[in-house]
Amino acid sequence: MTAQSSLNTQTGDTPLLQLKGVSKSFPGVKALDNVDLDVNAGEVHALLGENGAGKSTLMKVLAGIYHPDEGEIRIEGTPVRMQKPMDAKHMGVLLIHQELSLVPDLSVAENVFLGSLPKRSGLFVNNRELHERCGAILKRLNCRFKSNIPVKHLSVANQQMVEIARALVFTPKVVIFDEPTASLTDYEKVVLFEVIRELKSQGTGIVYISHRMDEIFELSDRITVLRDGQYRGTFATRDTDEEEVTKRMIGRDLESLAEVESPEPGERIIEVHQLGIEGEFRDISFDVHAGEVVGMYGLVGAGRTQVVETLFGIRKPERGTIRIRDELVHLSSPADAIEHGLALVPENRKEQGLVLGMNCRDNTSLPNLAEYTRMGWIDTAKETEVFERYQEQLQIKTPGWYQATLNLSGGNQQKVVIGKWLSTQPSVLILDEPTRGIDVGSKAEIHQLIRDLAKSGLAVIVVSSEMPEILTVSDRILALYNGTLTRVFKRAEITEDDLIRAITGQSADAASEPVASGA
Amino acid sequence: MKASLPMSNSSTVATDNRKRVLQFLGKHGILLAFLLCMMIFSLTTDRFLSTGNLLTVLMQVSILGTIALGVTFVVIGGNLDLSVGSLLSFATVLVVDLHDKVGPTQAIVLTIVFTLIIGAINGTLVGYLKLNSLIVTLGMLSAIQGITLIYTSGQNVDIQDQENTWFAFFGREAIFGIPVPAIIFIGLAIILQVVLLKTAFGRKVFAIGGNGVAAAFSGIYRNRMVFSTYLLSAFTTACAAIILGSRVMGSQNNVGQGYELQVLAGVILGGTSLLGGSGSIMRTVIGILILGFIQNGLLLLGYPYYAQWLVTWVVIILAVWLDIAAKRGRLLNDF
Amino acid sequence: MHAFIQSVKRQPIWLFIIACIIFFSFSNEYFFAVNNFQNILVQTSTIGLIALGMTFVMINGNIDLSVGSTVALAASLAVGLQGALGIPMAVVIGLGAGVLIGAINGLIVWKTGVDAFIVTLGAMIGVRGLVFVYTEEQSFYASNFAYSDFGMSSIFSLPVLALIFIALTIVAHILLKYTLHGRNVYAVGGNRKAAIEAGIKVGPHMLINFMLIGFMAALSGILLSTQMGASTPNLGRDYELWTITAVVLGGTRLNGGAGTIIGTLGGVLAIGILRNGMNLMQVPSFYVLVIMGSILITVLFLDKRLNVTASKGVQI
Amino acid sequence: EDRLRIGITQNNVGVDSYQTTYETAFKEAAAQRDDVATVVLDAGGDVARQIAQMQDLIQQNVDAIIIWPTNGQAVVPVVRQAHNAGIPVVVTNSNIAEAGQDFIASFSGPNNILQGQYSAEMMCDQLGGEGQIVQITGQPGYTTAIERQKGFEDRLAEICPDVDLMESQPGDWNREKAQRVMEGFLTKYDTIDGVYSGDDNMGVGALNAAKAAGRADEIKFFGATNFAVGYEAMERGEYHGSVYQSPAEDARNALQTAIDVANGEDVPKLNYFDTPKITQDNMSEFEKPVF
Ligand SMILES: Nc1ncnc2c1ncn2[C@@H]1O[C@H](COP(=O)(O)OP(=O)(O)OP(=O)(O)O)[C@@H](O)[C@H]1O
Ligand SMILES: Nc1ncnc2c1ncn2[C@@H]1O[C@H](COP(=O)(O)OP(=O)(O)OP(=O)(O)O)[C@@H](O)[C@H]1O
Ligand SMILES: O[C@@H]1[C@@H](O)[C@H](O)OC[C@H]1O
Ligand SMILES: [Mg+2]
Ligand SMILES: [Mg+2]
Repeated sequence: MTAQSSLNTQTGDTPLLQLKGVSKSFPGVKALDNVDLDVNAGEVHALLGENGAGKSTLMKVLAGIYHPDEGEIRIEGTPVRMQKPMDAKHMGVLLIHQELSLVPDLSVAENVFLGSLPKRSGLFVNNRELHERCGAILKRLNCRFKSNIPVKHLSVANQQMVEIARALVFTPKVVIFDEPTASLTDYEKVVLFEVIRELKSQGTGIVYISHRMDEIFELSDRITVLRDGQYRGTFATRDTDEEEVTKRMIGRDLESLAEVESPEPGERIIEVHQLGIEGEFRDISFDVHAGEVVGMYGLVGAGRTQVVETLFGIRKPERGTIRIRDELVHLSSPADAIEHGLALVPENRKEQGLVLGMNCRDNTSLPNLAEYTRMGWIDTAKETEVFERYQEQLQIKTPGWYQATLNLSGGNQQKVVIGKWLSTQPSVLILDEPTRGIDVGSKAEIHQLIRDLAKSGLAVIVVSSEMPEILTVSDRILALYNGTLTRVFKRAEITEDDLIRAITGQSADAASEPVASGA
Repeated sequence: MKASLPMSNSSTVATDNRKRVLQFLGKHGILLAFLLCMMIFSLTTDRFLSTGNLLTVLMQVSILGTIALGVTFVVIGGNLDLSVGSLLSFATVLVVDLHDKVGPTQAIVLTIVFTLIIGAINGTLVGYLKLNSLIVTLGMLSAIQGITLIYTSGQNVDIQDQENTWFAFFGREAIFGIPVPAIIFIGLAIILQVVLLKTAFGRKVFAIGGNGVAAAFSGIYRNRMVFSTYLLSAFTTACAAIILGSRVMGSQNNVGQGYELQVLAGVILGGTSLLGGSGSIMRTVIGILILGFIQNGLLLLGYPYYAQWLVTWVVIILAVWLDIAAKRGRLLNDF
Repeated sequence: MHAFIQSVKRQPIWLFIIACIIFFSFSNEYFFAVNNFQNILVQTSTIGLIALGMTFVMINGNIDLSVGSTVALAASLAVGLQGALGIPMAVVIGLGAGVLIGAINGLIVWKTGVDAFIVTLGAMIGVRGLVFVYTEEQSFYASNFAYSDFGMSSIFSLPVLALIFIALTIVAHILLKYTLHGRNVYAVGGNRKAAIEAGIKVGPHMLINFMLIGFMAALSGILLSTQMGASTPNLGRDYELWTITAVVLGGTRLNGGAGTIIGTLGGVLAIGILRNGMNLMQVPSFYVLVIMGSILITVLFLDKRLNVTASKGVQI
Repeated sequence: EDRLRIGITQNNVGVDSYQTTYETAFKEAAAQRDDVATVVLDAGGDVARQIAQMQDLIQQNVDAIIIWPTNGQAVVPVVRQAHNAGIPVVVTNSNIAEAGQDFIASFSGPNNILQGQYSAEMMCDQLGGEGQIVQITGQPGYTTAIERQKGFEDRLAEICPDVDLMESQPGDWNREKAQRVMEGFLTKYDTIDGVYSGDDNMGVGALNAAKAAGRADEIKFFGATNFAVGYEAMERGEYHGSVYQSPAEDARNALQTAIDVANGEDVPKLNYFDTPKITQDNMSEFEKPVF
């Protein structure tokens, strides 16, 4: 590999990497339709497209995980055929996954050097060299954890950094980042960008996939847009703007969110008083009224998920009370919570949101099967009808209700989860990171949807790590830091500075690495 | 590194056809295997296709098959039940022993109750305490065998007056020429297939097996569901025991030894995934029938009884392989 | 102290062993004796050797149910062929057969993608059939007592079988803990997809582990046959169950990715000591079955309690 | 104290009533003797476990060991080991292989070869010298099963060359298994005149199958080790011959032999106890078996 990479000082006219006319179909879906892409040495090439546009598929073709049905891949002008992931690696193409692909029980160093551990006398692992080299890489990435701890003890953000560290083990010709920042905090994002710029300066070609426009415009040299699996053009970043690429991407102008009106404070639906679980969070008190959106903002690890999971009966509170419509409730299970009109769109759609092997329709009816049951039998016609209603409302892209959710793109999966919970007709809707990994178009739709739902009388709680999102949708914002509620903002009184201070424990520089919670 | 050209259209078509063939085989392979198996045997031995023989086989597999129905639910729910063999011994000994002590009706009721209690222990350990089902039911396999032996102090049990008990109905009689065991087996199969496909209970079993966490987040009581699947497998095992007890009119303490693996073999053959979340009663029935016919056919052909083991080996792997290959769209893995 | 607590938490089996030793020592005069401990070692060596291989296979995220049948196959070949081919050649063929069965299992798992549980369940049934075909249901015995003398012999007053078991335990420990192959055992078991994408040759890697356990099962069968000077077609029934039990008691995760040889040693010793102690105390065999079953479940339960991984308060 | 300590490792208690009754009788007999203490173990049918139990008994240095072999060949070395450790070994119920005979003090039990021969004689007799028969054998690899089969087949060929043994399949000492095997035979063969089963437990299974097929009347059933169910079937005229073998006698015989051996007395190498033929004609001379 290293021998090959010395060749990469070819002339600028042959792109480092070239895809021509690549197509790839899955049963019922043409994920890629005659797509072109080229990446030059020393360039950051951004790939943009809605959920399900085919970005990940394209990258998987490039990394040898999928075989294209048609089309050609050239590396430095030579056509190549990638049979398996290793071939791609040998040819200098490295994919940093959208989904983490780490071995939880192995150490950081072992994960970074997975598949290429340094050897001693042919048979043994050279631990010393392993940790020395890994330590150096971690230092370059400004990571503060040690190389010998199991990755399962790291926060998700740090796990993402481990994934990224792999890019620095070799000097690959092309590195593909598939939504690397989805679970990074701002701090790590800055470090990541430095690394990308460094790779770039060494002549590495970078493919960068993200739904965050600001990042794309900050980082990239060129932008290629995909839409419904089709190539929609490549633009020099400095010659275009957000509006234009968005239009290319979603085929229309993005409507800006209707101005949020201050809500008529409706009935108080849910009231939480001094809620706490030792070691997780404490003294959480707030309420949500009908017609209101309450945002919960904080750094990853602040404990927001734990709070909403407690509201939903998943965790048992040790202290404090929950009242729904002024009635004291003890929620001992999600079923209880559903009974009381709550709904939770969970943080992790694949693990908590969907039975991936099940089709869209059956997933949708899961939380209130009783509704569809007549004398013990499930009324499938009604199920289909309900799913199709939400498919229409949420614009879920799928060939039909019978499609296994496994085969949907991340964004569409998320929509199925939202539809599933809306179908229970809740009075309190909780959404934990509702737009993680969702394209700008859909994101705007979801924001609009949240506002509309509130307007129609729902009490909505939104957990998010993205400030623009929280600012867009919330009427009030709860700032959490380290398991405590530090401040409650009314929409009118928010300033970004105050918000940041509140979520970092008063001072912005205290944004320290949250301590590992797992195991 | 091989340089390559864009794939030509014809090769794409070929791949497509191969995929379609594979998918067809994956979907209907088990039925084809079944028919093939029937064909081979009926061509090679003239006895095979006689009504008498077919009914005999149906009766012989009914015990194994009835257990397999319940176990299919357990497996779709994402767990295993290796204790059914011991449980079959337990229940058979119990029903036979109680028959003479308290009369057939009471014996049947008590047997079902006690068997369900053991099923409830399995269900509690796996469902509520969330212990690994393989190990739990392995431990239970041993413990139940011990309990059975303690109960009988190791003696065989027999029904004294075999000629004049209506208990003979379950294992020895026939309705319109069809043996009652077969009727029980097929009847239960139909009911349970409907339960699995058409009711909320069945849907929830698929959900907990497919993704237990997501099911729980959707308000399904995962613990309770797992618990119920073990109750169900205990129930079908009790039914099998009643057939067995009636058929033999007696029981040894180890009658059920080894049944757990044959049951599992049948369930797997039917294409139920051991990972949970998919499977079907209908296919389990076919899986069990294939096992029964292999055994019967080879015996008729005069092969030693252990020849069926070799055939079973090949058949299980081929069946599951086809199933997977169809989903993958390719015969072989490539890592 | 903290480290101690941590290691107890990770392997509660050693606490259990200590408790058993104390209990049996006080309740039976024959238990606490050098001779008896040697017996225990010899007795556990059979399951123990297979368990060493099983540890690799299970950390690897697979399982092997066919080991019991392999035990019988290797023993039958080694004893049955020695009249015609001589002891060394017969033993080599026995071991070779074990490796071959392992290779077949491994290849099928690798190439077809069928789950190891199913592949080896099939092999468990099929290889037993093979044994019956080969032996025609007969037991074989070694006419040459030299063969069984080996199984009963001692070096430096330590039984040879115990020594072989200890030596191989050490080798397995080093192999798993310090070598590249060992590290990849964890990687493949912890996240197979990640391992594939990192370029680890997962298929061949798993194949090697299946061959390893095939070898260990065959070796175990052959050593058992040297103890008996004979082989029987039913040899090794249920061994897969007790081996898996031992490995799991030793803290190896059933889904793969975690486990140690030291833990496995603890697991097999625990079972061996229990059986031996109950023999000495003459616990009636019916009760032994109940006790073994209950202990298995209890240890699993304790292990779960000690190593709570779920976060606090989760009640679903 | 100076009580004799005698250890026993049994084959598989609980697998059928014979073995269970044996154990009970053994314990009872031992309890009546205040000069002996016993260590009673059971191998659960597993050779390896039996070897371990032998080793544990040797370790406890008992005065004599009784072994009910799980397998006649595989226990020879460990018997030798006991012998070399100076502990006399008595084999009970089912003998061990030729190679081990030098290391045992005595075999106490039935003569299983002879039993097989008896059954062949009864079969030959009642079929009138010709017919087509099938055989259901005991657990494969188990000496009793092998010996009975051998005794039966050899003797049958000798005295009844016109009786055709069409097929043998094992029934594993298990009634349900035997019933299934018989169902297969019944489908396969239009004419079956006789069935020989390795014991009555299996024999009754065969009878069940024949009755269900409505063919019991044309078939003669022979077994060995007369179980209570076999005795009853014989009373009803459905079962035709067996070998009377008392587990209690088996157990007492073994214990007495072991005590004698431990006391240094001379005992015959083959200490058979009597196992007479039992048929419908002479059954009144026998008490109904308790197991
Ligand atoms: N294995 C598969 N089987 C069937 N369809 C698939 C499969 N993988 C992807 N698809 C479909 O292919 C299309 C492209 O999916 P892909 O994951 O490439 O989208 P994406 O652009 O990465 O979206 P996102 O931004 O949500 O990650 C989607 O319609 C998806 O449903
Ligand atoms: N490294 C990790 N590995 C596995 N699970 C983790 C890890 N870190 C956190 N979790 C779990 O993920 C969930 C979310 O925890 P997180 O640390 O993200 O806190 P949070 O404040 O709820 O998150 P967010 O701010 O993203 O909503 C919790 O259930 C937590 O136990
Ligand atoms: O029934 C069998 C009996 O005949 C034999 O003598 O001992 C073993 C028993 O299982
Ligand atoms: Mg994607
Ligand atoms: Mg969270």
